[in-house]
Amino acid sequence: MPTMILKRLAMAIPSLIGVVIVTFLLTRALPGDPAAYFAGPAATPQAIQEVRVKLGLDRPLIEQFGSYVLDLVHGNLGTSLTTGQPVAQELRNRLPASAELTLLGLLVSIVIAVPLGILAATKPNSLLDHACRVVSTAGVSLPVFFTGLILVYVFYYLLGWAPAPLGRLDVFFTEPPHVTGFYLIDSLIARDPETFLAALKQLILPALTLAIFSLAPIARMTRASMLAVLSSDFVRTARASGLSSFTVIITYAFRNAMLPVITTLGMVFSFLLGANVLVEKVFAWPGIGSYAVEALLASDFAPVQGFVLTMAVMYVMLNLLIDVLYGVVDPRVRLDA
Amino acid sequence: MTVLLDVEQVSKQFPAGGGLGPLARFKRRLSGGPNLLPKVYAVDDVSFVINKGETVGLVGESGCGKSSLVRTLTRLLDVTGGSIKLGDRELSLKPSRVFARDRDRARIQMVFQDAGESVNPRFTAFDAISDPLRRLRKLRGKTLKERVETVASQCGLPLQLLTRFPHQLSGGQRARVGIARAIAVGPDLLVLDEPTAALDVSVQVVILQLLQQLKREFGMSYLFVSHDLSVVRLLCDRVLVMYLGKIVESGPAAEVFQHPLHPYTQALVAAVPRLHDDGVERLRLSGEPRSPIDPDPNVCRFYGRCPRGTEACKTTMPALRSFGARQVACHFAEEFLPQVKSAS
Amino acid sequence: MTDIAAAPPRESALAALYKHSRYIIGENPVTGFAFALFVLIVLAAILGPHIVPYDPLQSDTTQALKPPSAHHWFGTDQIGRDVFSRVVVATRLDFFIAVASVVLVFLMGGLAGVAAGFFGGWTDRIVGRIADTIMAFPLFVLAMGIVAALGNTVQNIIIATAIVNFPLYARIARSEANIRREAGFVEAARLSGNSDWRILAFQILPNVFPILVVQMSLTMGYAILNAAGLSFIGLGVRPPTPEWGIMVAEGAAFMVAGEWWNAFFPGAALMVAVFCFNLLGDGLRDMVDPRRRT
Amino acid sequence: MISAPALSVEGLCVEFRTRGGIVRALDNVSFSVEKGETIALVGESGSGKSVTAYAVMGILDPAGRVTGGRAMFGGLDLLSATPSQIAEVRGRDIAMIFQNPRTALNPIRPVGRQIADVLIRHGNVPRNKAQAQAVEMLRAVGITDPVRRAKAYPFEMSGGMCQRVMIAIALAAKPSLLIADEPTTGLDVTTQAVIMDLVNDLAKELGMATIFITHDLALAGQRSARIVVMHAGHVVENAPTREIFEHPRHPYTSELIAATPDSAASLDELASIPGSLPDLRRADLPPCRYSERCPRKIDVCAQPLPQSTSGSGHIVACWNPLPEKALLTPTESAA
Repeated sequence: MPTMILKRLAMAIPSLIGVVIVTFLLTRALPGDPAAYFAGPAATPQAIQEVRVKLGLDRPLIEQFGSYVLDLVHGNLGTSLTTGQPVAQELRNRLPASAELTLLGLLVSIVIAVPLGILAATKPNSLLDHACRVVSTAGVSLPVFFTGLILVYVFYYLLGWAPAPLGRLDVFFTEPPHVTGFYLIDSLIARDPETFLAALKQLILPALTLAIFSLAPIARMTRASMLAVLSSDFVRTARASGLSSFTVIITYAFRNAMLPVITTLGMVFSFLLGANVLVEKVFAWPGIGSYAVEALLASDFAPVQGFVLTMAVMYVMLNLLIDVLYGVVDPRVRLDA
Repeated sequence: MTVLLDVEQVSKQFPAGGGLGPLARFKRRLSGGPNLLPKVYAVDDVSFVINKGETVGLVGESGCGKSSLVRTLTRLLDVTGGSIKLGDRELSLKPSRVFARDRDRARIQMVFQDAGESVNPRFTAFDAISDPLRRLRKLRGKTLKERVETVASQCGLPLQLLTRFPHQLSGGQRARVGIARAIAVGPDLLVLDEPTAALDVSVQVVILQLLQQLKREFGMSYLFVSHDLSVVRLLCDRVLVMYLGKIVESGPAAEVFQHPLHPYTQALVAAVPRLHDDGVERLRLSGEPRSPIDPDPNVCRFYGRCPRGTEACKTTMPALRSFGARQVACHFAEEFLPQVKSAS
Repeated sequence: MTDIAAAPPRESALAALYKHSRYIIGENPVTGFAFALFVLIVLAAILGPHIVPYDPLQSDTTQALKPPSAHHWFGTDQIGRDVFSRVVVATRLDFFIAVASVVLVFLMGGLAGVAAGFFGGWTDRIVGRIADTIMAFPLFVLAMGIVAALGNTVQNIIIATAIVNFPLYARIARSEANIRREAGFVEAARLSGNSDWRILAFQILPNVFPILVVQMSLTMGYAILNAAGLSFIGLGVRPPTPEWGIMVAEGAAFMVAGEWWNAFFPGAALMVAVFCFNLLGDGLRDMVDPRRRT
Repeated sequence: MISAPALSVEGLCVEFRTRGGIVRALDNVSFSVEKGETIALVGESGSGKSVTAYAVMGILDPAGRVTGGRAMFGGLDLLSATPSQIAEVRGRDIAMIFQNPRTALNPIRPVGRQIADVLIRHGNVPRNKAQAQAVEMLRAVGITDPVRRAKAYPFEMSGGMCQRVMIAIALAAKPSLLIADEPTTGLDVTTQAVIMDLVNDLAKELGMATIFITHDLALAGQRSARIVVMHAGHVVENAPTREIFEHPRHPYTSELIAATPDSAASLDELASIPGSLPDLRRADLPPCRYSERCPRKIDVCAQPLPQSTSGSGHIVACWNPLPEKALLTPTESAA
């Protein structure tokens, strides 16, 4: 098992190198001149040139890349021109907000999608089966930000059940003492049910938006792979051996059907991390997504670089986790490595 | 009997286990091990001859290297070593990648086992049969259409089926398309890779009789690959028996099946279910075949499963020795010889 | 199981496809409905600007933020422009973005994947390395980065969508080509004197193409969502050009205050279009390969 | 002492709804197997031999429906039994082994555990002892080093070994009836011989009735006491093995014997059966589905098929069968 993890890690390194290079090139090509922006609107060309030298933007690209990598190694992601704060610090503060939202959204969608997929596959052409198909096709077609807006309009504006889409916590509540940065967990640790409930109410709509968006691919893949496995030879043998239907469907069929579902999770994560940016804008969520969008609009390349890098590293680590999970479930992968 | 195909010490090796990654190879070199990658010896020093107009059977179980040998003979794969001479032309010189354009390409053709899978699903029967004629004989238009129709009817394929796709044809009809395509360009040698294995008994008979009739009509030579001994007995003049990449026995088909000399052939012949079972105690093979990866060159490949395995078999690889028209690779072949002399 | 030996009556290739597709549409009304919707969208894209009641760009502050009425079926936006006209006219731009990105990604990812799958060796390793690097980024984040770097013109949105989908197409095309590389009919083609390139072009591609077509229709849906998402965060199409994403973005602020129609109708149009492409994709998949029914 | 047969199938009819119409796969199929007896269901592809087994075991593909007949197993009619009744019988009293052993086993579960699952479910073996007993089962089917092999996965084993595991799974609960659906078709002929010996020995040891389904007439003849020949969903002939080879009475059976390569000295002697399997979706299927290809067809063949049984239990469904003890056609007598 450990050799497999080492091997997967070794394979992740080239991707990470690729990520660093691409983020560097991308942000260097940002339109607009950061030096001019930093020097202020009334600055003389001479002052702008001074700032450019200070920022080291005049040196050849390779040298800039060298110093960029050096900073990276020291965990220094540069400072944001708009907020003046070190990017690494801001990302660390805001990451829990995005992570809590994304993970809750994913949890909700898995809890709904996987059983739906299994039931739809075990009862073909039943009402449930058609429901699963409609939900998965509709879910994929719903633009994330549009779903968010509709949910806000209906549950906040019309029914008033949900709180105003203005950030992570209602104005009346104070942030729970920082342990993990996840309000739900921190408030539980602090045994503060009111804050927990308040944070949960704020989380429901954005998490639901993300869940609806990621529900579709998971349900669709679970149903498809369950259908394929249920018609396979070894399930027929299991049925012919008179094993209980639970054993046949869950222990035999679902465990095999889980493999393609786990690989789909990689793709779903990628969608989720992307959709996160949009949902944060709709719900004014103080996560790293909205942080990056503001920086992008101001052509402030340091935060954008930091954001894209963090997202990519997180995504590569998640893929690594998925590969390891795959190895746990499927001995063929574990024994080949 | 003039020799059509002369196969001389042909061997074919594949990297084992999909080949080691660069990292593993580097580690191997660090630890002083040989830089050689582990190899599967699919075909190991095989020599035989096919005469003009002869039908030679190639028999062996899965994993014995039959299809690798056949793919090197038909130049779909390159040989690792040895020579393949067609008439006076040495075929192994030109790499298989470019052999498709070679002027002798048409002289060796092949009929595949699963005719359904060996015809492009988007090709009609007409496209499948005309493709070699277009490429190798440069036929176009009317002459092409006529040639395709004559070959189709020679193979017993009704002309109205020519516009059908493979999934719209029955097993037997697809087999006929595969045969028509192979003989369209008039090859000297036709290699048949288990052409009737996927067919029902009733259809198999028809296809086998068609093959025999085509051979008589066009004077082709056949290399008939099969794991079904009773079919080989009916169709072939001579038979080669392969085991783990080597030829262990060869000779006239009737004689080899009547009085097999090599223990493996004996087990093979004994294992074939007979209609009128004479109830004689059957020889059973135990254990699993040896690994084809980097096999020890001086140990007999059959050692370990052979009922007669002795010290000699473990030290020296038995060479393929000739006894009249028969050949066998076993130290103890003589034991069965007197019986063969008195019987024939 | 029983495989029916007698072959059905003689049919030409086209008749078979027509009968097969009529059967699929017949048996699966949803695909029929999606196909009708698709035709409607194409018509809106072509005829849009000529049949629209109002000029989508002409503003009239006196009529600002009117709810849907007889005059303005979809109401008016914050500077009095007719929402219905803008939604219909926007179809052309969004449809163009979808089709262009899909064609581009097919040419880049699809062909590169087929070559990699068929030839293996170096081509396979290069294409694989490129795909891995792109796959290291979450899709939307990379699209954001590319459009921000190259500037948010329509052309860049298309390029970004194509690059982001490159790994998906390369992977599918590579695996479909790879399993066919050793297929019997490829060996037969070699025996018949076809060079590798001819086999790739005339034998492998025609078999892989339908599978990619299914993926292309699903990606059209994704491309529109992606473009709309970029517009929503201000990186997509610049106002005032009518495009569903930007219209929803502009209408979002008013939605919370109760003027829902401004953002609702472009959003709904967006959903219907993507819904139609996805259903069509499923229908095509049934036609192409009934076994892979999802 | 005429003891009740292990299984008696009477008038079994099965239909499949397909895109091209209703396929009447089985039409009035009847046969029975005595305790401890081994019979063979022989037929070409499309003859319905596997469909018969799947219908009896209740694992027909969803598009299939049993539209008539009974399958009496002990006192229970399997075709009309309740799911819970069938659940008790399947895998405990009736077991089945299949073709392509490697795909017929769970790829991500150690083989020992798969045997243990059946032992726990049917053999009322406590969970902690199941693994040990599974190892014993592996030893009983002739797998060397069973303790290590029990932890192995199907992809690490050869086709022959996977088939032994499947036999171990089937016999875990000591069933009284074993159905073997083309168990050795994909295997090498040497492995096939060893596996068939194993199945015969275990059947004798457990006094188990066995239904052996195959397309290979010679293999059927060598391994079973009685042969049931099927064609296009009909049982055309059912007789003891020696009887059926020496005096085949149904034209299809005699043609099938004459077409088997082993029966002829040269290729020209092999008989070829004209025509092909009729399309089972046709509404106008003649009562005798072989009549369109049958050289012995006479007018009365248009009438519904008779079921005549001669002395030594030789059943044939044909209006114009070959005479009982008549001189055989030249080819048979020479073999």
